[in-house]
Amino acid sequence: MGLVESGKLPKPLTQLLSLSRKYSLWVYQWGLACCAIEMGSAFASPRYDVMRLGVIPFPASPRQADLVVISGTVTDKMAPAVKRLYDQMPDPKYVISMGSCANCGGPYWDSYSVTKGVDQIIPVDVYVPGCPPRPEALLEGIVLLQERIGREDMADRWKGDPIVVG
Amino acid sequence: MRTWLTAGRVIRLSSADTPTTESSEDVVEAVRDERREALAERLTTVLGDAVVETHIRPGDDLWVRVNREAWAEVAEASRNRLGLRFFDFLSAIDWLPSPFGRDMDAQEDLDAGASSSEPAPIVTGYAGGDTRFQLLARLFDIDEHIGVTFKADLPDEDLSAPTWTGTFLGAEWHERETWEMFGISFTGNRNLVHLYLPGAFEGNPLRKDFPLLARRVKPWPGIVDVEPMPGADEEADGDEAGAS
Amino acid sequence: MSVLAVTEVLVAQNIAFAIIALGVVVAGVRLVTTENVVHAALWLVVVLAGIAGLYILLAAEFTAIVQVLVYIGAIVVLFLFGIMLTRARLGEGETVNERMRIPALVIAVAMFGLMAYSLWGYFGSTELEVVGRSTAELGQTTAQVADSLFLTYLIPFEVVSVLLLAALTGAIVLARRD
Amino acid sequence: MLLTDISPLLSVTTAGESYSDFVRSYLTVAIFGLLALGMVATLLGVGSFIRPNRPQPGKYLTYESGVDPVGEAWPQTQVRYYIFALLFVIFDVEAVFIFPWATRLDGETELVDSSGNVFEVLAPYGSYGLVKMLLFIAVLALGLVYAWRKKVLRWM
Amino acid sequence: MPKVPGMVKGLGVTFRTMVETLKPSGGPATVQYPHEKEEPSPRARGVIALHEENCTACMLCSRECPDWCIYIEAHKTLAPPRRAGGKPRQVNQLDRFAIDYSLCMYCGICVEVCPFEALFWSPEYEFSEVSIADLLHEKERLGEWMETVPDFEAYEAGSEAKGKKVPR
Amino acid sequence: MSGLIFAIELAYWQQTLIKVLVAAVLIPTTALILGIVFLFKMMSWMQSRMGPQEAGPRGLLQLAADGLKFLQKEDIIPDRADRFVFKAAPVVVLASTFLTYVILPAGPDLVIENLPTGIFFAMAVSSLSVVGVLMAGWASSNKYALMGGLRAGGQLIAYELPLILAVMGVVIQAGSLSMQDIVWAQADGSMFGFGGLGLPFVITQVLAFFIFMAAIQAELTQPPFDMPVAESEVVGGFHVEYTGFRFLFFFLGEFATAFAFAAIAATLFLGGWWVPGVDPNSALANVVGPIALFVKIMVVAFLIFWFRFTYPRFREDQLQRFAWKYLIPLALANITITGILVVVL
Amino acid sequence: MTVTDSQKMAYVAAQAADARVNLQFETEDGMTLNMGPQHPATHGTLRIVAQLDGEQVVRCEPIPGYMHRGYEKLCEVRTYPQVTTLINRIDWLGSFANEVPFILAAEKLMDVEAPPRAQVIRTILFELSRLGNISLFLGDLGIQLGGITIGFYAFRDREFVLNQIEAATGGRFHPNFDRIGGLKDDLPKGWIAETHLAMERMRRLCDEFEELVLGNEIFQARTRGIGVIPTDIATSYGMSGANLRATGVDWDLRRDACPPGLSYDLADWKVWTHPDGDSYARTWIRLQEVRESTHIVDQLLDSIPAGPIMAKVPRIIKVPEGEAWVATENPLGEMGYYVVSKGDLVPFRVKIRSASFNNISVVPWVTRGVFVPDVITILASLYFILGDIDR
Amino acid sequence: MLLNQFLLLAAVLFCIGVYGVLTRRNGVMVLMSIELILNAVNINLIAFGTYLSDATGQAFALFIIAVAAAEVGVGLAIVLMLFRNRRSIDIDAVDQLKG
Ligand code: SF4
Ligand code: SF4
Ligand code: SF4
Repeated sequence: MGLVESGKLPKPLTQLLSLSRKYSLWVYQWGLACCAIEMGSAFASPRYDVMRLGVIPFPASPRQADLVVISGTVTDKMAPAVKRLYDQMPDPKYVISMGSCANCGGPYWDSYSVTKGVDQIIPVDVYVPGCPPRPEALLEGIVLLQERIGREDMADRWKGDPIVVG
Repeated sequence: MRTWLTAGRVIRLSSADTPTTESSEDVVEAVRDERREALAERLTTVLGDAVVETHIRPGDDLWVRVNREAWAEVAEASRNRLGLRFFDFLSAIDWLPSPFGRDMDAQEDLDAGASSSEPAPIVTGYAGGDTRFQLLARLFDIDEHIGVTFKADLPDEDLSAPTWTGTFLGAEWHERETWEMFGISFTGNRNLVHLYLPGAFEGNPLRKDFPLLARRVKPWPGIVDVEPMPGADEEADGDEAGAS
Repeated sequence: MSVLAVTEVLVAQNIAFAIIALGVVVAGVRLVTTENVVHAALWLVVVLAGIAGLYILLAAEFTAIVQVLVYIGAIVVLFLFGIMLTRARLGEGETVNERMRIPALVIAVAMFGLMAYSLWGYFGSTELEVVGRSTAELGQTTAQVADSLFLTYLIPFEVVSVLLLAALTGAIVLARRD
Repeated sequence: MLLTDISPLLSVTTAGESYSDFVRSYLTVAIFGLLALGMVATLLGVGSFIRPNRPQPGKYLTYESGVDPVGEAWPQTQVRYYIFALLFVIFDVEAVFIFPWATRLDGETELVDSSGNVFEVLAPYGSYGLVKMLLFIAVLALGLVYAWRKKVLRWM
Repeated sequence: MPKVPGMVKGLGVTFRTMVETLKPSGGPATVQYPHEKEEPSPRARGVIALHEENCTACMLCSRECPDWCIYIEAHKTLAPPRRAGGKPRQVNQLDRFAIDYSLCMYCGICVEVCPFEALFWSPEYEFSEVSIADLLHEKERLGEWMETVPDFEAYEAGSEAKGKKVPR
Repeated sequence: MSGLIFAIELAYWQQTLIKVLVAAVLIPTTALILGIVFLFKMMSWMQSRMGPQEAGPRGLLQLAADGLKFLQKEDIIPDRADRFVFKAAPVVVLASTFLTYVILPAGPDLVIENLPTGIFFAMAVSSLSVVGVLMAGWASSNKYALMGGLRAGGQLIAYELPLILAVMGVVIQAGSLSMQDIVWAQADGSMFGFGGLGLPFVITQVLAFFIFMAAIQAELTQPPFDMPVAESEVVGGFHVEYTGFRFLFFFLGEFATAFAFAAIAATLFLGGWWVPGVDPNSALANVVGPIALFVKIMVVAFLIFWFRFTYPRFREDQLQRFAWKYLIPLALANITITGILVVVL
Repeated sequence: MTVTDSQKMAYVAAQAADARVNLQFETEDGMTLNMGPQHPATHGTLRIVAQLDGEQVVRCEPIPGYMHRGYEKLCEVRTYPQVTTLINRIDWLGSFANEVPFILAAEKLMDVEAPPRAQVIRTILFELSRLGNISLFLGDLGIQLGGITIGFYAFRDREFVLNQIEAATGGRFHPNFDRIGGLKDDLPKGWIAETHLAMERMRRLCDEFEELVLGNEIFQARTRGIGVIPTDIATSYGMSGANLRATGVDWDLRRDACPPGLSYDLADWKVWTHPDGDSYARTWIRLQEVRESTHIVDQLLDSIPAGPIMAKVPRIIKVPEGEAWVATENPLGEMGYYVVSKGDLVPFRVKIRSASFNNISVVPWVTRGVFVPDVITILASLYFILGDIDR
Repeated sequence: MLLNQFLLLAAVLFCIGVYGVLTRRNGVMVLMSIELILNAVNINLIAFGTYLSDATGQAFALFIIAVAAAEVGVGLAIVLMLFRNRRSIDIDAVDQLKG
């Protein structure tokens, strides 16, 4: 049983731990649609250079990731994979929903094959609006997430109810 | 100024000799389109009875409606004997007028919905047609820069056609797509499985009678929220009337 | 050299030996009994590393490192490749020949008894005089090994090259897919 | 470790050290091997106090790009790795034989006893040793050429 | 296999870039986002601002929006006459005007179709939210965006398009 | 002397304790340094950006944050994995790295253990990592991991040979396997009769240096030899299933190994801790030595990472061919030539 | 967080579908390698299932559909202006280029033509979107092959092109700028000069790509002779664009069958072909295409005529009855719309012929017997955009 | 240390190896057991070498390692060939082939 879960860790230590989580968000390279390219710009374009913020886009496998940016349209066919990959990430994990499609279906709100928002299958921490959001908008979302991590209650995050599908 | 390497064949400059063969812009005025007429002629001679009807929009395109039974031979002959070697696409059209209109909750669409109780007459496009479903395919001749759009009627009770995969390898995916979207099967294509949709998806989305549920469920924000008031509305109404 | 120091070295040696010997024997037994072939190969690694440790205790530095380099770094890898090529399944239970188990055990124990008896008889408590001598005096330095190889046993050495060549060609012929 | 004890300038290599020193230095090696284990254990142990543990269905499934894992856990691979491994083993053995030779090709080696006195000086091999080793290498190079000619150096 | 030139040239490119990045005159291509912000171009479609006074609740934007994400509620009232002495006009009084930015596809159709110049694009992009409900901007919030709407820029030479003015 | 045995015995444990503590701090630090300087900073510069900025001053604490973060990550062992082997694999890889550090000399007296078979020992323990990698790949029971592990295994052994054979030229010249002796041999050497600069073996062993660099690049599975861990194919290869700190062991182990290999290269070919002008017998050498060595290591590491960020990767069979058809014959030729020259001259 | 029933059903259904594919591929020996739907090599959401013998591919099947968004159906319920804004999300990298053929088809049916100024600007934007698209290809190819640095360069310089697109249209990605009968707006001041500069940057990127990747011997070893597609196979699969030109076919819709409404004839440029048909050829062609594009843009920028940008079209667009097919040379290849109109506000049927769909259907053919790493190079060099496959 | 310590340990390993050779049906396992036996022999060689202060022990141990390498190489190749042809590495199956 983790000490953190019981909430017994002294304050400065939890702050330090939060700080490290805040500045080390390994983000999972996974794009779904057009937004993925803007996410790619944020990750790989020297103009935005997300690495500055401590968001490291190294992992290609969910096992080493802390953050996943759901960037783009989640289709009904894709949804199980999204869920599966989210499951496979180790806790604590964070999700940014990027773009209208991921937020709630966006331009395909009336399509027969598109899931209306990724928050129907996985919990989302930050919603970034746009279609596609500018890379800076994603950066803003990340900064917002970092602020959130900075003051989050670790015990709660650790204990959070697991989401079960099917 | 080109300092980089050239590789491959030396290629003509486009502006130097823009091919005279393609003359779409020049013949806009012309009522007749000799090249397409000649092609239509050749098609008719090669395919014989299989050609049901042809339609030419001068300077634009050639439509040929063929027999469903001859569908495979059409491809074979076009590719091997007529030089139409480039496979553009293969799909289908459902000519049934949509029973749901634009599927908007708007007043005008509700009217369209109302009229759908008695099926509207089916009106087909160029080169005619007798049935609700029509196959649609397009081939192209890269050397002559001329293309043909083929159509074939499919009777409602037997939505199937011979496959093109024997002639055009790329037709496999297109046929799968058509099968998935319209429920048209292709004899000879053994790989008719879902291409786009999850395996258990039911229905054929591109059929006109496939409803888009979200559009029917969600209240249309503009209409619902305004309480219509008696009395005339000036400028806005005029626009709306036009917009419908 | 003071008595105290000699004893201390001896004690340390014997402790080391005991640990290594225990490890080697346990790993060896697991090696021949485990169901999982990959595990067996990994137990083999433990055995080989332990034996390398024994070589160190015997001052045979060069061979110890060769043991690591060739046995663990190469032969075990070869084994692992071989296993992965033959799709070793987990827990199939088919890897042990049940019929042979008891007879084999009897044979092994009998052999050990025989050997132990004769070894004890011949060597009794012969001491290995190592403490207080240099590795050169023990004749185990790399240079001395080199001399032994290249001066004394030159012909076997050259024969080894031919042997390796033969093994190489033979294995290639066998493993090649035609 | 200390700054005072300066090794004498070496003109020829010496061989041998006291057995106790020798075993002791390898004890350090063993300790370093254990250090790796110790570090892993400590860090994971510390981590276990602060990391969450939230078993969820799906979390322990094998990762396979987001779909259900296909087929067996340990599928079979192919022969070509085997041949490379085999080649490696053979040449590794060869390299092992070259090492002692390389130290002795040029320059004398002094053998010292436990109190640091030279009791024997080994002469270098010189050209005689060179020829022998070249023969050895040549024979094995033959093997490489054979493998090359048999085209096992490319993927089959 | 490796001939030297191609591989060495590649090394040169990366090295050059590194030197350039480290040179004070060159510097990285990076904009240090949270500390400094790059100005998006004035036409950028970031967020839609509403100039409420101009809106007549004509519903055109809502109707033409492909995503149905503009929520308008209005009622009819009488407004003072335009010219002195005229009779009072019947106008739509806007009760609610909301755009759901989680659904909006930022196509700009609403801005384009609005016949009364009530909607404007602002290049602002920083409005991420932790809760999706907050992405539904009501008319107050939409009105606040008005401040960030840039003036229309001049056109390139040879243009016949007429510049417009942003109501402030 | 004999009377001192007991004292030395005590001193041994004290010394060892110090050594272990130093190593326990030093090895992760070297990995962090390489990670920050090259992976984050240099890579970013080469890509015309800045790299981490927010974590710590100029982002220098990025990896520290990463480490602390990974400590908080859940530890997942997949159901299908072979638990024991899965857990043991990082230890093996890490042990291989740690053992390499044992023989690295940083000054005339600054060495953990100056084994008489130094370089040979280093080669042997570095080959241990093959076993660890194969274990990791196999135990994950994941296809990418298995493919990556096998590729890595095949590659590591293929390049182990050029590595060993390239060293051979240096050994012939130095006449010893001990790392210290090799440094001394370079310090004592002379170029065309001019001894002031010594004789860094990179001058006589250019070919070997080239082969060695190529081989360590491959041993580190870095581009252009990173097919085993290629993200676009096997999604990271053998460590695809590892989470949290277990992954970090691989990740940092890679950099620690890079540091160790760079140190070996610096020692073998660039004269190690020896600096021209500093009397290697003086105590000063023990102070200047580590600095000199560090600088040389950074130079070699720069080369390693420069290649890494510039080249695309070889295909698996191409890199095997490259090893067997080019590097190994070249290395054999190098041994022959060196042998002949040494004997004849 | 709860999950709706429909979600659950979809989840189960999708799992079943995946399992079926797996079953199909599971055989006695060999192993089945699954790449995707999440896999770095598949640009997101393509799924490649390969049956392997060792590292050799016995059978390889791409499974699309993870990005299927139902454009053709959605087009039937959207008005023409709404369709324009929807379809630029098909090939999301060359968005503007997606709008053009549809607009041209509608113009053809309505029998209107955009004024010359609009045509030239349209062509410029078309080429800019090509630059934005293919420059990413150059970077992505490097990343797929392990040379990540070029990816960063590509993203860096691509920004300049995107800036220009945004400055003119307001959208970095989805401009929604093309209108039936012209363009939405005119160019802002100073745009032309800046675009010239951006073109310089692109040319520099090309040089860097050439030095860093194309000229690299490793890259050549990885791509030369890999994934050779002969001409007749290419045409029979309907491959188009650079992939077709790399097989030696001298065919470019911009030059050979440019539909009215684009003004490529104002520029002097060259269509490159390469006889080899392998991955290298495809890369090489695209690199040359980028260079040609920059030249086209440069020339067109200097020859923008003065005048209006919008022809006379009714405010409410109703397209007369008829059928029209218009195809243009999009960054990914031939993209065409077959528009059937019934004289309504909405199109009756829109068949979207997207280039990647045909281009990628060749994968099972071309990957037979290659090695796994080659699958990556072949996929990368064929260059596809998921939205363009799945639509 | 006693010489016998090493010799007895070698004997134990030898017997374990023999047991393995006799009981295992998997060809690879048999080869591994043989490695145990060879290693037992090597321990003896080295122990005697040290006992006699002679490098010959090591030299012969090296030769044996070389032989072991060759043996494993060819042995595994045979097992592989068997596996390819018969889809099994059960060496008893080979006996059946004979009988
Ligand atoms: S939100 Fe817009 S840009 Fe993003 S994926 Fe959806 S359609 Fe594409
Ligand atoms: S921008 Fe488009 S989607 Fe958004 S509110 Fe306006 S019309 Fe609707
Ligand atoms: S179109 Fe303009 S005036 Fe009409 S409701 Fe929308 S914002 Fe108001």
